[in-house]
Amino acid sequence: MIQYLLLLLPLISALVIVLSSQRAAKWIALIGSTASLIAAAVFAVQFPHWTTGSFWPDLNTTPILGNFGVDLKIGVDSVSMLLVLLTVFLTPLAIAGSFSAITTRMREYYAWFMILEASMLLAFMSRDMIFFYVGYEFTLIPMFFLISIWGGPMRGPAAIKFFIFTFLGSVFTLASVIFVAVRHFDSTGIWTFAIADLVKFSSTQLSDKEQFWVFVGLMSGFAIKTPFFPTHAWLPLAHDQAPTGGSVILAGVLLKLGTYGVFRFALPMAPIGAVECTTFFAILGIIAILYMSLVCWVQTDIKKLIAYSSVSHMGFVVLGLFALNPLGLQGAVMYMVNHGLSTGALFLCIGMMYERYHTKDMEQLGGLVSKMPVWSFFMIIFTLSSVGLPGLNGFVGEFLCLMGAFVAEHDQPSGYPGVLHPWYAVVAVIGLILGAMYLLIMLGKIVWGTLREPHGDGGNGHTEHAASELPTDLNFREIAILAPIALACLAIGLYPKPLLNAVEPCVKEVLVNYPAVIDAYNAKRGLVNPSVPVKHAEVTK
Amino acid sequence: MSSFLPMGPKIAVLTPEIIVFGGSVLVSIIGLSRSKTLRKSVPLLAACTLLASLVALALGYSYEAADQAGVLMPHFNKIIKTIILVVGIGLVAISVGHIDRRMEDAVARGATTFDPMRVVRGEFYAFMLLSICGAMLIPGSPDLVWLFLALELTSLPTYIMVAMSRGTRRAQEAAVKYFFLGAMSTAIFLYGFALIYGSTGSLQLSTIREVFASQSDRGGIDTLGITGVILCILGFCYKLAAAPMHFYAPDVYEGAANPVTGFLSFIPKIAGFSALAVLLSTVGWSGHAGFTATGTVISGLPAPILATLWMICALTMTLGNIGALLQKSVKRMLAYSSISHTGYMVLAIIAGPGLGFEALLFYLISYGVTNLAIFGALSGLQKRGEDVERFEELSGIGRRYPGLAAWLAIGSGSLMGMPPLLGFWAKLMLFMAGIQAGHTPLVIIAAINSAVSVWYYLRLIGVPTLSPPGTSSEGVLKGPSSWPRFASAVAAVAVILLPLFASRILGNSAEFAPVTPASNMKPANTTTQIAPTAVNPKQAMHNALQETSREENAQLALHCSPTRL
Amino acid sequence: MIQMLSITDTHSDSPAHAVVTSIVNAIPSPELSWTGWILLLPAISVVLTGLCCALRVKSKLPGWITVLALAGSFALVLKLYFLRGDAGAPVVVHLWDWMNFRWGDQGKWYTLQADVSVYVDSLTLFWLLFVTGLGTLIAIYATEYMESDVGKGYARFFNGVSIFILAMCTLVMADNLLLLYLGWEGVGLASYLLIGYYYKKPAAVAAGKKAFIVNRMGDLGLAVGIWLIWVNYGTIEFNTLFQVWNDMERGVGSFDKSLIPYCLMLGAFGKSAQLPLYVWLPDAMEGPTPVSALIHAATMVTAGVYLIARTYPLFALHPDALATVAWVGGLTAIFSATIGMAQYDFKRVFAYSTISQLGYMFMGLGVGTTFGAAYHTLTHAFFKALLFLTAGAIMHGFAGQLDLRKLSGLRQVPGFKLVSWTMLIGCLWLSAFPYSAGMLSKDIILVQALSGKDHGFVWLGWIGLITAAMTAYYAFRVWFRVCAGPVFYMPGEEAHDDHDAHAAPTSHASHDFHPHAPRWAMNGVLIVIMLGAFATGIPGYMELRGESNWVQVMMAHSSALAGSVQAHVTDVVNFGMNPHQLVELFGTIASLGGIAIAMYFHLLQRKSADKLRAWLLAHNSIRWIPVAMENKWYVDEFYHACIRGPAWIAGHILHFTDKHVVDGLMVNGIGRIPAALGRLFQPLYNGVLQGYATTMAGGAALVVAWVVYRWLTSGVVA
Amino acid sequence: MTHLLAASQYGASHAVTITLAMSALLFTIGLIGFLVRRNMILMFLCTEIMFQAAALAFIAFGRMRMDTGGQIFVIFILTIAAAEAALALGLVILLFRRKETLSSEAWSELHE
Repeated sequence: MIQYLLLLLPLISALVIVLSSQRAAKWIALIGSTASLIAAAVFAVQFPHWTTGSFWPDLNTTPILGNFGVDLKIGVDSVSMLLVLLTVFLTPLAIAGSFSAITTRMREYYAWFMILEASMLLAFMSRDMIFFYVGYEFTLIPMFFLISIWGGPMRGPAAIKFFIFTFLGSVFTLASVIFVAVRHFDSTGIWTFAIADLVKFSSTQLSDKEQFWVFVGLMSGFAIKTPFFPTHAWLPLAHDQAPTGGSVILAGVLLKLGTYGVFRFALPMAPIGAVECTTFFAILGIIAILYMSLVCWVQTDIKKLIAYSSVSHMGFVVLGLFALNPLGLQGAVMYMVNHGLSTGALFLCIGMMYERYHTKDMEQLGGLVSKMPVWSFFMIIFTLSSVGLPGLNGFVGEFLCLMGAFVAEHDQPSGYPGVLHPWYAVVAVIGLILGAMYLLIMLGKIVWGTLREPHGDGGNGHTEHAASELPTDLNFREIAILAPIALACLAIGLYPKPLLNAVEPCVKEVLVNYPAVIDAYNAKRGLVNPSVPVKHAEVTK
Repeated sequence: MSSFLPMGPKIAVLTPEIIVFGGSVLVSIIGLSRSKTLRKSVPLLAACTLLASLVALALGYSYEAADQAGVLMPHFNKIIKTIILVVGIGLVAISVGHIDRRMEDAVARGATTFDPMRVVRGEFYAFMLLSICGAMLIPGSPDLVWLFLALELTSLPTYIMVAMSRGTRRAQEAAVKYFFLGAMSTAIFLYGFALIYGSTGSLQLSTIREVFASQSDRGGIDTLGITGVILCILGFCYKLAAAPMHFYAPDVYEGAANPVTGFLSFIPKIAGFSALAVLLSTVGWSGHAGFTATGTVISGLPAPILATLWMICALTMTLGNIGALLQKSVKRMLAYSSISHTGYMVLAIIAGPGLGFEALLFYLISYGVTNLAIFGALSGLQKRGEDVERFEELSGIGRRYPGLAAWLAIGSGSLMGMPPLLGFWAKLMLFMAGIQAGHTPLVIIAAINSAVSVWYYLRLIGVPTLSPPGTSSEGVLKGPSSWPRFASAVAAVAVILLPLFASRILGNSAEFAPVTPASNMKPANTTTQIAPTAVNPKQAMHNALQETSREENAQLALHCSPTRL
Repeated sequence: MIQMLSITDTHSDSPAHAVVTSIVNAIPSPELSWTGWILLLPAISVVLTGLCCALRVKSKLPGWITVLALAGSFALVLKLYFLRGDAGAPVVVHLWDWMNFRWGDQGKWYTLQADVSVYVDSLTLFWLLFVTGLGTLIAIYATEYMESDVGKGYARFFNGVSIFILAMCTLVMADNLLLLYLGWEGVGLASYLLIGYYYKKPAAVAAGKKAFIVNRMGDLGLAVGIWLIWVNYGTIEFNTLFQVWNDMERGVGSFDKSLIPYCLMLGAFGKSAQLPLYVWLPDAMEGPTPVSALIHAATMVTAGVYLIARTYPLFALHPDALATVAWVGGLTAIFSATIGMAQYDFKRVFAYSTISQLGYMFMGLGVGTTFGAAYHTLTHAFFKALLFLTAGAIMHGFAGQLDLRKLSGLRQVPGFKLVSWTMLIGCLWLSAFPYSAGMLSKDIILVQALSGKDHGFVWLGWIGLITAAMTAYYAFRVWFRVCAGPVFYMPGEEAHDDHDAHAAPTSHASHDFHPHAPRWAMNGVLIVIMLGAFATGIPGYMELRGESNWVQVMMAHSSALAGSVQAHVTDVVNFGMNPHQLVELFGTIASLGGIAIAMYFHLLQRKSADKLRAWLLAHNSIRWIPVAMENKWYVDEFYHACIRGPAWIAGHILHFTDKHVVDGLMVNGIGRIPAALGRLFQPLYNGVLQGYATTMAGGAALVVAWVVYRWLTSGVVA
Repeated sequence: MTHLLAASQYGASHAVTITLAMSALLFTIGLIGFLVRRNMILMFLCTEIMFQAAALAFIAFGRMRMDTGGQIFVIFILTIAAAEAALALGLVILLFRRKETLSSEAWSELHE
């Protein structure tokens, strides 16, 4: 029952917030989200399948469109569990990070935040495609309001672009899911939207062409959500304009919905389609890494810089996913979690800075370490994590993603052939330099150097206002927000083993059809895997 | 073949309509009363009439009687009537206080004195009930005459309602356009009826179907019949507000008062869809050269009709959506949105009985309820006794009336298909039906369209809640009656909660297949009652299809599929 | 003569196979798990100094915490050394699992095994000894050096030092390449933080950034190398790697396995500041001087040498790769020596000398004497640390003055006698003064080079000898200028007192300026290191006398041995002499000659140096030489123009593209299509009844026409 | 005129064919009249013509099929036409009162 409790707690808190007073709202939200965190922790402790890749619990269903197999099935495997934990971990922190930033319409803000949490949890915990979609899609609504009520000066266009863009992609995802379900019904006579059934059916029964289009359809939603290279246009604007809490959740969790979708649906459902598109998407990933790094370089707005860097980092995830081997996929999942932590934390840091100076312009700000050493400390830690410094969490995912891509060749003796070429990784690895470049330049401008602050009376009197409310350096609440993330970063960086072990069986599950499919595909291209007898390749073709 | 259907079952089947008709007479008489209390009770009476009719329908509707009365699709018939009645109650509720609002406002300003004889409440509700009665009659029509009369009964009162809904020139202009173009469309489908009659030699729909079936056996329905059906479809498009007959809709919806617009965007539409379903059930969705998608034979409508509907579907969705993008008037925007939703529903019609009809009904429920939420909220507002129409008049009203803004937002969310609201499930089923029928391209067009529609629905969400209050929204106040707002709230809650009961609303999809009246097929006493069974009938049908060979399959489709399985 | 366990030369058929047998399998030794404390102590120090930082401790506590921790580590290293001796078998101590997972049951290739485990063999121990030892000494030195920052950056400084020692120990103790990579980037981080210690100086911030980024470029090579190794050998653990490294029956992947050493050497060149990635090291002198001594002279920059020594078996398979290493080393040596001769900032002179000396080490590795390279690393560590520490003492005393033209005759300034004389020792060692440790270690390399037969190694030997002369010149240019001659000094800008930067700028006139003489901690450390520098000569003498020495033995019992070639020192090379004689003669000439020239120009006739410069500048045909040398051959500018510039421009172009093409044209453009279509149809809704009727009828007609068309073309009759 | 050809397939007499042609002609006249006339009364009469064209077709087909259904339908058509006429005249009078014109073009306030 704990899983339902986990879903209901945020909703209940949202309801309580709506009925409560403006002043109590934030505390209720904090309590509610902390309660979710505790519930999730209990859930995680109870969860028996950390190393087996199975789903749990398996039995509870609440039919909604029973005739059509749409059931509210809640269950997690270890990857979902990790993302659930990421969500419940970041939400209270994002809420606490909004305490001083949000001063208007507080009830609405925190109510939407809790609804957002519930929606994300539903997406991660649902074992039914339609309910995944419900959660996946509904996140738009709270986020729309978060951006368009509490966002920056361009909030309106930002929110609308974010909404329409993501909506446009996901209708195709939905259409693909329905297509698979319909085909499942046609051939078995049973309506179901259960992920496991559809994945099994789709990966084995659909024709090559159908798989291709199913894959394209699924990816069109996930690619926009992630976002992949040419479909990222909504992201810088949305991140930039969103309030701090919104940015944190947007970067920390919502982007992962896209990659989670690829991992959980697109790859397992349509292996043949995926293999056909692998090169394309891997190139997109590489372009994202390099292109966005260069774009980051010339940003002057620090929040935009981090936003663009998200796209660049998601490029690594994409590359890892399309390496189609355990290394890459492990890396991708690790990267999802780690990017959520480090980028979320960076947005929190920037928010704290913004509350003090009311600018995000790196030309106006600089040398903050002399005024805010604690803040700078956290900023440096999270930046280094983003840079991918070994020993911090970012490295684990990044290295594995790239390594996965490097070893994704047709003749690998690892049992998992790929369709890429080492050059992909070698080109992408330049992203490590560029990443270090723009992030360190950012640090050099904003943290190090001589102190530069915006001119005292910046017109709107915000500065004095802020000065009276907030101390120069971080206060206890803010440290308490950032410290857990920093600890998590360090812990994952130094001891990623449990996470790797937990992800590994799921990765194998996702890849179960791939070696044969890839061998067949490569054989078609004239590349034979020496570890597989030729016969095998022919049979699978 | 001449068939004299027994009157008994017919009347039994028609009890709900008779109640509504009686109610309309009663309402029009009471509306003339000099007693203010009695006059004020007219909407309540109208609602009670509809409620009584609903009770009669729920308790008294028997599939057996419907069969004997020549109803082609008894289950479909029942559900359509239920939807009409339930939404009808809501439509009555949102129009409470609206018709006389102008005068009351004038009285309050001291511009005039109250004159009971100028009150139009009675007729208005009588017309409303009449139109509802007409719409209820359509899905059960056994023959073309009935269909024609029922369609006219649905339309004629609406022309008057538009004209009397507001005292403005715009309303009268709307009425004129609506009426004249309506007359033209009536002529078109009437001519279509004539051609069908010419092709089949019968007005009985069941006979027509048999003749068409035997024509198909001989190589195809003849040109006369096909042309007739296409003309009918085009004529019905007017009722649906489907392209290319949708041009009147924005003007008429804009000209009519808010509750009437709500009425217009639902009752004629459901009437049109019922008529279309009834008409198309004569040509049938099975046994024609259909689509072969992925190796499975999926039969569909005859190719020309399919082509017509395909075009109508694609055009309607697209024209509706792109039109709505540019609007400054909420009502005009909703008119275009209503057009685009028609397009989606045509997709369900194309998909045919079974899943398609289930999707159609679900969509109609969803659309009706959502419409109530939106038009209820709009009707609950006024600006100096006038309707609230433009977006800027709504801007920032969420600060003052958070409830109304919320109902509007929920309604918009449902219309755009945002999960987990009702509209999403409707669209989900629609897409399922479309894909299952092999119309993936149409589904993709629909998907793109629903993404495009987000833009203008977001405005309806955003303007009341996010925009700052402007000068135009200053004078916007709550309307005199709280019933529209109450109806809107109930509808909005239903939009959220109905999905939880979705599987219980519709029953089994297989029941939507058109039924050949028992009197024609077999002795009445052997007709079995449809009852929900443990086994999924769809699955049973599927299994049956799997086991039979291709030829048997075709035969089965020809002769058996119209019957219930 | 030299005792090697397995002596092979490059002519034998498969040197690799012959050598592989000599690398003893490491034994898992859980009983040695206390070696983990070598890592743990600096880690504790990191945490404690971090806490001091957070609590704003206003005493020297963090300094002493660090010293204690490092001394503890050093003690443990010594214990380990005495426990296993010079020639003990390698051991592996597993500490905890790190990036470690498997997806199949077949072992290699089906796992990625990268644990936090310690691989201890002689090579590791060798490095550990001087890393922790010098680390401790320099930390003691720094407790005094940094005292003006107590309560401000003091804790931060020692935090950085602790991070560095932790990372460096991780690097040399790693049992797999990935952990090595962790240490590798960790020392880069420490370097970044410490170079940027004076964060208010833009130059320091920029230098830190540059160091990190240029190192990253090298790291890419290391990363790709790791992947290639995994692809080809299925493992990245040294122990298993050494067992399978001769598994040559299949090459996997598109990239040839011969690329492995090139990738690794790229990493090494980055970290050890070799061509073309040396540019960060001179700038790194912006950091506090103890940092320069510890990180940028003695230890971190030798990580590249360590990496190649550690993966020497892989290099030994590819003689061309080794030759590349040798040539890059030799060219770097002479190239940076030319720059070093023309710098006025004596810390930078030492920086270029570091690059140059590192070049010798790589030359040693390349020509096949890992012993020579390792031994030179050791001697260099001491004498260069000594030089930097004396430079630091001078900076400390003269408010950050570094310009050798503004200091003179310090050996007569009270309190700076010891500094001057220890600096002299350092300079002598650096100049390879006959029979100094510096000469002994350098000669081993040069002898090996001169006796080489392939790849033009003989030329390399001559380049080394020329470089030695230049080295002697610039080393003594500094000493004669700064320590000898008449007493004269001008204070600097007080570089490390940055926290009062916005107080009145310190413009001490020279007359009221009182040099700040080093006290016991600094002097004591200088003496100890000087003694150490003397002691590092011992193995060299033993070598000279043909005895087995401990450096030699330690190298021989580690991976660095593999493929290492024995010099045929008796062959006649040039001038009828064998390499030994050649090096002895010309090395002595070079060293003494260099010193003599320096003495002439910078002690006896200081004006003539300026005259010479003026003369050179006056002639257009040759003026480019001093200009280019003083401007470091414009390499930074070249990189700026050819790499950073284009990338920066590309960034702007792409940003523009992103804003206006991807977002503006594609996304917004597509977004405008529906509305534009809507506008297209708008005239149809003109509000006129007839218009609507016509459109409807026409539309109906069109639909019917389309149906008829479909009907006719499809051939399907209903 | 495909339906005329179709009708001849059923062996319809010349009289029926001519009636059908008449009906089609009437419908076309009605439609064209509806589209080109601006006077609302005339426009309404044109719709009546279209209705009657349909009625004529019903009668012709009834004759062809020897079925009385067509004639029955015509009665209903006439009834509905009468009802529509009542409605139309009411509306037209309403509008005329407002603007003193019968032109449909006077009523184009509602448009995009």
